Amino acid sequence: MTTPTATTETQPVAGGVSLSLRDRLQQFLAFASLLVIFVVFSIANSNFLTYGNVLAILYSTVVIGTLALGTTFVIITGGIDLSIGTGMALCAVMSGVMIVNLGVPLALGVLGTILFGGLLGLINGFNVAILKIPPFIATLAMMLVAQGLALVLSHSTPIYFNDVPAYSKISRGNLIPDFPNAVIVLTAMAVIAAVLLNKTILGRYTYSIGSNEEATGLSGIDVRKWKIIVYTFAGLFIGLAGVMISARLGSAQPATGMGYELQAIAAVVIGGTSLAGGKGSVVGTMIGALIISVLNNGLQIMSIPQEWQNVILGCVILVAVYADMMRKKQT
Amino acid sequence: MTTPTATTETQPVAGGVSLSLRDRLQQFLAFASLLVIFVVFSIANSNFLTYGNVLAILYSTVVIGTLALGTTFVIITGGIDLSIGTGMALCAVMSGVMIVNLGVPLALGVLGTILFGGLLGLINGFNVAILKIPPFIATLAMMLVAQGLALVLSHSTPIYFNDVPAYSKISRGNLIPDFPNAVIVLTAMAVIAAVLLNKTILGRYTYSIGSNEEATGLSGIDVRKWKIIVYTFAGLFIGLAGVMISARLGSAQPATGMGYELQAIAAVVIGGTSLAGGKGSVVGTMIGALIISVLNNGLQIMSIPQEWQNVILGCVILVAVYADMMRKKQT
Amino acid sequence: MDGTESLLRATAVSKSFPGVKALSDVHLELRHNEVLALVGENGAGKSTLMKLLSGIYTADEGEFFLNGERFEPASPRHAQELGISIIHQEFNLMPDLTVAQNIFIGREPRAGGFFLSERKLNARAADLIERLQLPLEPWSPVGGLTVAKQQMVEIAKALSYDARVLIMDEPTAALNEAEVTTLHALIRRFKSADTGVIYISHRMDELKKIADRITVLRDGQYVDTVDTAATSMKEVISLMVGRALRTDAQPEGVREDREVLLSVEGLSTKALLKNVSFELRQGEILGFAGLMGAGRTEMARAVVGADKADSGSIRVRGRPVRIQSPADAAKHRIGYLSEDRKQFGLMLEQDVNANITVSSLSELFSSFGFMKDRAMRAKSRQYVDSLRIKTPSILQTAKYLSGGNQQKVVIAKWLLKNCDILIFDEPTRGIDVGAKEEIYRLLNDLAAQGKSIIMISSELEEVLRMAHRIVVMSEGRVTGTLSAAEATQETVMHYATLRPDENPEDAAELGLELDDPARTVDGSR
Amino acid sequence: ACGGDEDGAAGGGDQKYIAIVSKGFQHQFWQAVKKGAEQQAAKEGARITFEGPATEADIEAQVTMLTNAIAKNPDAIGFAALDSKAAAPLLEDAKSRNIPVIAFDSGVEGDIPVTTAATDNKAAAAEAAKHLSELLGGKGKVALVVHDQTSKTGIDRRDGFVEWMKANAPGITLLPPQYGGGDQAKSADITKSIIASNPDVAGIYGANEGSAIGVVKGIEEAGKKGIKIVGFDSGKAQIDAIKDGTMAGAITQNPVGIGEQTVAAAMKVIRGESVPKVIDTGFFWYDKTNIDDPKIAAVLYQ
Ligand SMILES: Nc1ncnc2c1ncn2[C@@H]1O[C@H](COP(=O)(O)OP(=O)(O)OP(=O)(O)O)[C@@H](O)[C@H]1O
Ligand SMILES: Nc1ncnc2c1ncn2[C@@H]1O[C@H](COP(=O)(O)OP(=O)(O)OP(=O)(O)O)[C@@H](O)[C@H]1O
Ligand SMILES: O[C@@H]1[C@@H](O)[C@H](O)OC[C@H]1O
Ligand SMILES: [Mg+2]
Ligand SMILES: [Mg+2]
Repeated sequence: MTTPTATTETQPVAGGVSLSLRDRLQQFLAFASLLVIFVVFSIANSNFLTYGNVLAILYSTVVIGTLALGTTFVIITGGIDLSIGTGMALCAVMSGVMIVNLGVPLALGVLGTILFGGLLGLINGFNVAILKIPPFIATLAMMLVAQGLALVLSHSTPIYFNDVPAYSKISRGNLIPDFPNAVIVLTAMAVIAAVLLNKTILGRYTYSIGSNEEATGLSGIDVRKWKIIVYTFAGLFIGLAGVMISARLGSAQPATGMGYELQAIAAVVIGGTSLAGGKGSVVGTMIGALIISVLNNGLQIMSIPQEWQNVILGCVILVAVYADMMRKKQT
Repeated sequence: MTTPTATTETQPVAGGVSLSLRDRLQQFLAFASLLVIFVVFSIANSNFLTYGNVLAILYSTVVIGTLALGTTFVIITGGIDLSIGTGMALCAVMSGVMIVNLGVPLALGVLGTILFGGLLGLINGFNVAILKIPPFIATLAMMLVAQGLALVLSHSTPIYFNDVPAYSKISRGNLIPDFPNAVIVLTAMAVIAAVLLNKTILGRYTYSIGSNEEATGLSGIDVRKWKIIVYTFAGLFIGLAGVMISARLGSAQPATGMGYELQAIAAVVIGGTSLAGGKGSVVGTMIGALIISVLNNGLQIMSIPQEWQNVILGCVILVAVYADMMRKKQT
Repeated sequence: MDGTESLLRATAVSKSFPGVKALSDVHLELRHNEVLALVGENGAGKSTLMKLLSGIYTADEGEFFLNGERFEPASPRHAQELGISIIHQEFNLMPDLTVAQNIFIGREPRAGGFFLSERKLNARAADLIERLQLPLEPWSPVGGLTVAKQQMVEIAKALSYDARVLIMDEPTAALNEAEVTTLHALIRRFKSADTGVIYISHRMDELKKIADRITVLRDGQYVDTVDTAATSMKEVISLMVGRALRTDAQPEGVREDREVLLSVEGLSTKALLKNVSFELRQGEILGFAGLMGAGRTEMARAVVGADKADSGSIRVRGRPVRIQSPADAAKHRIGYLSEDRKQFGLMLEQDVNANITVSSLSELFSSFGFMKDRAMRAKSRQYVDSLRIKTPSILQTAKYLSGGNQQKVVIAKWLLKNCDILIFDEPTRGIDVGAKEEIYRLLNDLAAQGKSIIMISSELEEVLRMAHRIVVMSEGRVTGTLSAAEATQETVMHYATLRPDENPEDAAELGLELDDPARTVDGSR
Repeated sequence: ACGGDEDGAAGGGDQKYIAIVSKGFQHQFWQAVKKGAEQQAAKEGARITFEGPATEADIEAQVTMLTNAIAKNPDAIGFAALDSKAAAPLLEDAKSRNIPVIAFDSGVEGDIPVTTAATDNKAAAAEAAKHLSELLGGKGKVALVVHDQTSKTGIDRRDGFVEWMKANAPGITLLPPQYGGGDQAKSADITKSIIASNPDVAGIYGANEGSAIGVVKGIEEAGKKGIKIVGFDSGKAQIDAIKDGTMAGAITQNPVGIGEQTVAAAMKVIRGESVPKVIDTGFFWYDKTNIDDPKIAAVLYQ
């Protein structure tokens, strides 16, 4: 607790080559826990390492992964977003209302849904940044409100996209043969999120606020504005997740969503992002999300009795995170 | 954001009398949001303010309240405990296994269950304090493990306490006529927790660690030891909650519990305890828990359509917390 | 504007906090091309005045003029736009960002629109650092830097703005003589016909060197402004504290014949320390001197188990002990006061009482686990009085105390705890001259009672006047141990600047050349 | 949309009020029950409220809802118990206040409920097993995706299915049941894992609406052909899957009927008329061939 460990970056950078080598090793090792889990399953069961199953794992990561990406930003600012699960359900319903009930053209409806997610995020951001309500409370309130509104707007019935077959294609279609679009979308989102986090001022201020909010404000940065932007941005991902899940299911399910927030936050935290803020990465989040879905899939493939699956899941997550911490300490 | 607002303690202490008056006012006002909600419901519906219904509200607060009390300590240290919900279910199952399956005498079984809860907490504490796993992950893992073990130990079926009628009395009996024991238990626990938090070194170190863990450690305090104690202590409350819920239901339900952690943490945070650690109170937690159960009860009593109940719940929580913050700023 | 108008003027400024009148009717005038020092005891209101100028607080009363024009700083950003740049007494850095990212926060060079150019950012930072001759690397995360280096980041950041008025609130509290000299040079280069500097410091020795005029505050009130050249420091001090102070004190009770209490042998850490050995005797004040980064803090942290030592042994009263955490150290009655009060010393959100008593809780104030509230408060009040901690009550939240008073709270914590060995790392950082004397007196008293004290200080004068013996460190090694009689500015600086790793002659002087290669091999991870 | 429609008339004083506490609220099945209850209430001029916990594991929440329902002094209570023993003291309380209790969906132990309008889930699941076995010619690997392992419906539908297979279809190998919480996406993922680890799986049974649709989605996503699916409940997606042949058939209960019968029975009791002790609301096997049969169409919900 009191041992400050020097990070690699404190080393004077000897030169371009050695840095990038070091960096690459570091990046590679970040996958270590995931790789180990993957290899163990591959050896343990021959059905695990097949093209189809790997795709199934990726496909099952899409919704949680999308939510986790947006939440990564929120958590790096030192905040939290509990509204992502039911918010996603509400966005799915909005998508249904627009596209199915109101007949809005597909592209517009999808865009509208994503923006609607942004609106939810904006409200969260307003409550957190302007009204100064603790993020946990502000987004808990939104969680409840979204859950209720999803039922109200849908009259508590799923909205089916049967008459809009193109809608399902957003998730299940294959722009690349034999490769579901949903996985492409998640990959693209991860790249966009990584670029935004590492290469833009949005990302810089995200880290800065999480690192020391007061100092960031004293440095002349409009913390309130940027917090609102971060929550709104996370909201766009909620909207997209709403599209992805309803496209997958072919329907907007108003009652779904609760519990997704915990999984998404878990993915972010397993990926090394600190709930205290200031630290985190998109790669980490994707690894965290994959660890969860690989474990879920692998344990099922191995036909482990379901009551034991959670026990093992819990233990493996513990060990994986511990191993990752040890590894980071060493390098 | 940069204007530090003075707390009451910044007032020079004029003298015993004026301080205690101020203090009392302060304490009283802490109930303001709760009181307003209560009064509104009392006016809105005549079934609300009856002895029976007020008891029902208190009774429905027992389990969440018990969990929230222990969690208050954990959160004040800057930690979090996600394992309280499923941990409670596991404890309930343990109680069933001991008392029903193994025929352990009632008192011993109850004690054993509470201690078993302490054991779960001890493991959490070990993982957090010694292995330095972030509390979110450590307790998430425990949440999963407990969920699985509850199913394993109970063979996925509820364990009924029918043959031990005294067991139900723990919750439903009336040591005081017309007043359920469960409410007495919760009150007693709240008093114990308040005394521990405010009058003992355990409480003081709890605040210290949450305020500045490194400084506390450098002050010569064995932070690891105290953290383990705090998590273990919270675990005892998990065990007690396991007893209370299974006594209420007359059975140990292995699949219940998930989601309780969120409600308990919400109660703590609504009560003004900061997730960043260092701040919080038992009174606040009890008020937070009561706000939630009064709202749930009132909305149901008023026959608000269920889809709207959550919407209103979310909004009222937001307003209540905001109002509370404004009030604190003023004084 | 006409040339006779002052650069910055504040008139009749008042500011109150609940229970505290921090400033009342204060004046201040900063002229062009001058360094105006602002001095006063801890809690006199210096930082508060600066926070008013930089838009963090709003004044209750009073007016501000910049080049004759009235202005009301509404926010830090607004003040910055007006050309007022400030280095706060407490750091305002983002520990997870790098040096370059911290310096240019809010003004990041873009690679187009929304996108950052990290390369340009680092290049600009490197330029700035080079221009300022600071020992920093643009890409180091700030969280891993020592306090002194963090201070330099603050300085670089403040200087990177095109400021007209540069406010420095105790910039040298964490710096060593050498760095102080560098900073002074920077300031001299900065001030011009368009600019001026307000400089807050408790180090009287440097005022002579850098300040043109000195404004004195006492208890939130304006006392006087004097010309540095025409005034002696003794006079300034008596304006500040309202009485004259002795400044020619010498170490007290120096004796060679005492029993050894603590002996450290061959202490090494992965990060820095190499074979550090020394002995601390009963009733002794052992000074530790060295330049920034010499390893004194590292030594202290390793001794108390806050950091892991790779090798080395520690003996207390001749018996070997294993110390793996500060809690272990406390069991052996060793206490450590950290140089970084905000991060490692204080619980900012807790009250003064809780901070003072935290270390001694279990041994002095507990019966069956219950706290003895009354006794705690009585003790806290006693220390608040004896250290003259300026606070409206012992129930005041620590973060609302002035910097120096916070430091006193940390000191009180360790004075209250009954330790045999106290390691004080920069104990008088940010403490006013008057209160320093008080603390020196307390330390001498403790030593006289038989307590042993290690005093790490970057103020050489302080070490020279207090220490019975002085251990000098450089580059993680002990380069010399001097008795009070041998110790002078020159001898200490000689050992402090030995660089055995770069300089074979220095290595030879320390008799190191033989085992050096081996050491670098195993010391290089 | 809710029972509040008649709120305006509530002032009338003699309008009867029935508080219904169900096992769930948000899911289709329960919405259909609610619809039936509302229809019947409208017919009889009664006022109802309909509430249920968020998940079928929230037993304590249901008990609290029942407490609150009693506090409102209704003329009758409709109750679908998640765990009937847990509610026993409250039912005693209702009895002592002379509030009649009508059990629905699943039975409540003891003699407090004046009547029970429910489905025999074990028999219904056995029916599903029988059909699947026929479809597979009595042999092959069969998997089960069940909504949960602790609720009474979950257990009955699993056990009813498993027991029938064990007793009557020796050629069928059962894989260990998997539980997806009734969540479509999760059940789909589980289905895909089952297919990956057992490429030769011949039939899959989904034990409620969410599970059944999840199985359909999972098989579609895996691009696997020829697996026979039987399901439970209805809902648009399931009906579509049956119509286009993805799903062989399913068991449906009569949720709207359950709602209607519950309210009808309550009104009878309030009026002092007698009711039978058990109202079997029945279940039906439906597939492509009889889906448009009016008798079936009437019990399906979209
Ligand atoms: N936010 C605040 N709330 C309450 N009191 C405050 C606050 N800020 C400062 N004070 C009080 O105002 C007085 C002046 O404080 P200030 O920080 O200006 O002193 P200072 O002269 O800078 O002292 P130092 O030399 O110790 O840094 C102190 O008594 C301090 O406790
Ligand atoms: N918390 C820390 N994290 C990372 N590196 C550190 C830390 N503390 C010290 N160091 C490193 O150790 C070196 C020695 O610092 P240390 O503080 O021990 O020196 P010092 O002699 O006490 O000087 P000063 O305190 O004046 O800076 C520094 O150069 C720094 O790089
Ligand atoms: O009892 C309910 C059942 O009848 C329905 O089919 O799905 C949910 C259930 O638990
Ligand atoms: Mg100051
Ligand atoms: Mg130091």
